[in-house]
Amino acid sequence: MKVWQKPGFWLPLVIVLVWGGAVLLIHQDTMRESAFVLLMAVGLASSLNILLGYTGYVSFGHIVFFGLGGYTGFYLLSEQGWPLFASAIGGGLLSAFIAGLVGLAVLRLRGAYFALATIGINEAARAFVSNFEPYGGATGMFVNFSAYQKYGGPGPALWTTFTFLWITTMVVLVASYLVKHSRFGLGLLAIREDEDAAMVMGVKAPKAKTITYVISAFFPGVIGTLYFFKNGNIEPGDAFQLHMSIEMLVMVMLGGMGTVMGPLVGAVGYQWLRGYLLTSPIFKDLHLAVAGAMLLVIILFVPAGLVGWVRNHVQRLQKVLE
Amino acid sequence: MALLQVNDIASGYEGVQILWGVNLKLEPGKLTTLVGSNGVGKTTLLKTVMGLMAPINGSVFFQGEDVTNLSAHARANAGMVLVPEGRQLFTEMTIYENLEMGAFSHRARANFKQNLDKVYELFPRLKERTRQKAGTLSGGEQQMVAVGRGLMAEPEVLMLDELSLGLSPLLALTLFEALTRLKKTGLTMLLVEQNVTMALAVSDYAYVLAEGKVHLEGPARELSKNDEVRRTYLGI
Amino acid sequence: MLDQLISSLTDGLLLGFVYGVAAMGLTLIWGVMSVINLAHGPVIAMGMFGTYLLFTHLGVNPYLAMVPVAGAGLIAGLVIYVIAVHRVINAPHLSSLLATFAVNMIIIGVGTAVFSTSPQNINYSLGSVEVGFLTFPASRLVGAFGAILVTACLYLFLYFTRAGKAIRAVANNRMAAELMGIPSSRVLALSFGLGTMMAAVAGGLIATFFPFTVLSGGPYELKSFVICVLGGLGHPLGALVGGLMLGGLEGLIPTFMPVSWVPVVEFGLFVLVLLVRPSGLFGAK
Amino acid sequence: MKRFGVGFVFVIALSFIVASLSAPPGATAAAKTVKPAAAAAAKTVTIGFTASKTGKFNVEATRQINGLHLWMEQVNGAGGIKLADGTVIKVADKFYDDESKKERVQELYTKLINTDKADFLISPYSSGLTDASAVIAQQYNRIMITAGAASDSTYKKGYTLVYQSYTPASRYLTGAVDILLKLAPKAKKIAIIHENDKFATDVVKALKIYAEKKGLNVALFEGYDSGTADFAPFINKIPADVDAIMGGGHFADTTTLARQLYEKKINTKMIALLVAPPEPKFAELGDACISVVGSSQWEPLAHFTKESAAKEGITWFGPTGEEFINAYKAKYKEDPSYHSAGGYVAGMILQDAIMKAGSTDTAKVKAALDAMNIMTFYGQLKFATGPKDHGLQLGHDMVYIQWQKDKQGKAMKQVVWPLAGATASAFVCPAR
Repeated sequence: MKVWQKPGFWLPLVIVLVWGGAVLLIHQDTMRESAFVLLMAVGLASSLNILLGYTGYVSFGHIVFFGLGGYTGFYLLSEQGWPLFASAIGGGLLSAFIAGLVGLAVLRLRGAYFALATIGINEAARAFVSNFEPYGGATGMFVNFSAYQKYGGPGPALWTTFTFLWITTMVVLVASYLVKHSRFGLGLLAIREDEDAAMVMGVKAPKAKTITYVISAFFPGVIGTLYFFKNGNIEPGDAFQLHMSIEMLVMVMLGGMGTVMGPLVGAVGYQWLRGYLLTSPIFKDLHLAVAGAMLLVIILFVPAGLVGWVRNHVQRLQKVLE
Repeated sequence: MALLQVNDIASGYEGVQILWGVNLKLEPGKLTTLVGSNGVGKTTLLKTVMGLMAPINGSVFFQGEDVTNLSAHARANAGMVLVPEGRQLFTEMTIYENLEMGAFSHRARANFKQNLDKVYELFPRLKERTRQKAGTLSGGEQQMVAVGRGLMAEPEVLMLDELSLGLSPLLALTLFEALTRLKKTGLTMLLVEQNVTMALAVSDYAYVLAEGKVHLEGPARELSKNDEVRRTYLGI
Repeated sequence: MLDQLISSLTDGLLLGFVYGVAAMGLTLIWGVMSVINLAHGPVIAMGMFGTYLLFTHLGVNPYLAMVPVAGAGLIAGLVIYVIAVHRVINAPHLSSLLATFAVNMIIIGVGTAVFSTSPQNINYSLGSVEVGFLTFPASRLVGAFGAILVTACLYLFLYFTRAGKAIRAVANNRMAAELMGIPSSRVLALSFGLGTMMAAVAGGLIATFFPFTVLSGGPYELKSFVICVLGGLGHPLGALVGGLMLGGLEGLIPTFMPVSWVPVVEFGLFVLVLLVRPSGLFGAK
Repeated sequence: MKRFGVGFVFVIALSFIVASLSAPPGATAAAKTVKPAAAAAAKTVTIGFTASKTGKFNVEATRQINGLHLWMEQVNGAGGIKLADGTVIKVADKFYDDESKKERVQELYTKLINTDKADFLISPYSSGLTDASAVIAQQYNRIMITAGAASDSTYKKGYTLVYQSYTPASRYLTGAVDILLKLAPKAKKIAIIHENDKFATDVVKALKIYAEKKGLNVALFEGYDSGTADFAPFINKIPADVDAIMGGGHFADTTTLARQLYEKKINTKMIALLVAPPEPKFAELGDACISVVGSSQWEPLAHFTKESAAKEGITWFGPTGEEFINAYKAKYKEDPSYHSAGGYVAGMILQDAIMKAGSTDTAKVKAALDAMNIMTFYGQLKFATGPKDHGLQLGHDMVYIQWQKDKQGKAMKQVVWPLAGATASAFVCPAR
């Protein structure tokens, strides 16, 4: 069967296609804003999953690529006057480049040591950017409002950004599926199960891990540029939030790591829950605590995540949910 | 009545069953040997008996009581003591502290002083270096600490997994001598050994494990004359 | 220049002792059960608020308040272990990391609901100490002494009590400990409790000289990571040394470059040490 | 199989669409203000904003909201704003807690505009949060009056609908240099320690230029992160013979800085800090607050009267200073600070513009704001209208206070600059 004939391939894709298309058709600002937040979460969680789910390496500071890419894209856009599309790709490429540089070194570390190193990299990057004058130092950068005129005023500019994000998210999902179902992906799974054994069997682990790291770093860079363009400004504190990084992990876990569908379900589920708790009169003050309790229950009792659980329990859906 | 009785134990790791119904009895005061080729499940059996692994099926009775559902440390407190394969010392702690940890259970603590003297008498070399870190000792000394630590627990039954593995013949001999001295004190022991000749020489009774089951059993002297055993394990 | 260097270094080192205590809790837990406790920061904040509440509402001297705060920290640790950690103790690292992070969210969430995220302050001054050209608040000196005291107590406990030795035995070889009749689960719970107790005490000490919010534990948690790696993960005394190193760096760096470069150097060094010597600068195993 | 799959997709996609409809901004929970038909004689306009009910801006933001609420109460109590065509406008508000964090501000303002149908916006407290919200206001074509947002940079981004009620940051501490030179004409060296955020950075950049122009040497110029609790590394870098220490940021961090300067027994002729000193709560520092100078947007003791307005030929609008203070004290049982006045004035600006425009239409109100030049108890209000700095406050000026001891030895603040409005003369920092 060709790739596009497999339900596991097109299911997540069509969902996002229909969803984003509907938002574009209905053309309503509030809905776009919410969909933007959700799609961004899906894109970030899915790109993290490419590393976490397929190689088992826990990157706690993955948000560093969102921050560095976002900063670079924003710089190209606001200081160098590049168009949005090119800036976003530029941001993504920088993230990928950095990942390639640090990847070879950092990916030698296993388990918790790797997790700690990624936290360190994120904090170091944040502190560095705060001191980096071309990127505006501690107070960051902004786009002059007139920049939106290029895209037909602020309204259309926001819609353009949304459309771009929508497409990016679909590309992430395709990449996620292709990595998982290639020979390359098989090697990654072997690394996840037992890295030493995989090396013995001939998997070139350092190279494979680094390539995966590069792929999973590219998309956050693109998404970062789009997000900060929408926001109109960028500051170190917003770009390198460790908390957001961990939220990405939670989304992947919630949906089921190592699946294509999992991060999609997890990201939407988590954001929806967070939104619900934030606005619910009962849980408003306790939203963080309630979310934490739910996360704990998932970790302790459903470690495979929602999609993983369904896959394990409903035979018929195994082919559909990848 | 047997001191330790293993009934129909089936056990294994995730997805791989190794033991398929093993029966075993240890008579009080006797030294019993378990013989079998590599990977047949000797260590798995000891781990299951000690409660480090949960059996798929079967039960373990100690002093007439069912201990199948007790944790390993509870079995140790009851007097079942295993000197594990690879010694498993507390490498960051001194020899003295290792022995002290051996006497962690309540019943062992009462006779700490006497037992310590006994161990030092059995292995005088340990007494000379009580403050040395266990991780810095030679292999033979480490094995002495391991056996000594097991004795500090005041065992009712002492199980020894691969006592002589990796030791020089001379050191192995020293340890086997220690075993015969312990046997004289009336201690019940279960020995798992790859040096079958030596093991059968000191044992009262022996079991041969093959394909996850007890293949042969009998008094050690008889088994050492058995043709199959001689061919397979004694290399004669 | 020299005056500045010395006074800056003094401040940094005094603070380093307290950093060390915070990191010691983290490193103890890691050493015994290979779990990185991401609820460490919120527990530090709980220590701050515990001291604050006892001082502000009951008028307890903040240093005396540390005794009940330590007790509460121990109990909190036991509870966290039993509920969140025990089930994932043998699972892959991701599970224990996320489980403790879930606890982090719960504590921060409840803390925010109760205290809001507004800054608080313990209004208790011991005045300033002047030695030659050096001037520093007395509370920092007391904090450093407190830190040394806590470290000494931990060492006496680990090396001279039965329970302490059991902790070291479990940390060293959990299976062997179990075989010797040591109830390893209970020892793990106790270690976790001690680790959070150290965090709570560190929080209490910090609260006597800095203002704080519910979220204030976060930076100290990050610093604790750095310290643990400098001193060698799993070595409590290494944590104190690492703490002093970090404090010293924080005193040293500003003498030569803008203060805002401190975190760049700190975390850069952290990643570098992880890569070159994951066992820590002094973690000669 | 295939058909089943197709249905499955649509069910899931549909549920996501529903999710994006109801997610983060939970539309269902929001109270809606229904706009009555245009022809009605009475109309309610909704003023939307976020408030830092928690977090580090809690102290300042609470005062600001108190001021705004007092204004609303007075307007509605007086029967609303009466327009020329007879329409009566009542004001209602809708606000959320932004937790002093920028990440939520944009989401909440989008929600205020689209879901809660806010007609006009007031900024959150602080330049950082305002900067984030201003983009949204401009993107959705809403007028925003900023309060507690002094940073100049916000008004240099090409916005046309954002109006500043505070004196811009660039004029915040320049007066302190004048005070210093008056107190100690031989002063040579100053040290600047500031929060690394938009507002404080804008303040100290202008301060540095001004100080150097006046012949002073800026011996130390360092920024600290917003959450900083330990200022020792900065204080240790202050040269021993410095004549003045200036800077700070917002209330929480600046208060800590002042305390640690005292604990470290730093000797200097003058300490001038941002935001915190004018707050009455600053007195809780005890001895550490004595002699600290602060710049204030407004002080109860400062006088702007109808007479002074007439003298300068500017129209007077709103209550007198006394009326405001009394009303505020009666409602909140505390003295108003300049943050309170700022919140109140933001409302007044909107009120005056709506009255002059005779409408609530965005374009008409904008025109009225562009043309505004009034005098109030808070001082003069006039906005820049050029393309480079539209909305920047031009009319208003700072006053400077210093904490001094009264006869009973109690700490109290006195206006010390400008000299014309001074209630006491400034003194040099005593030796510590």
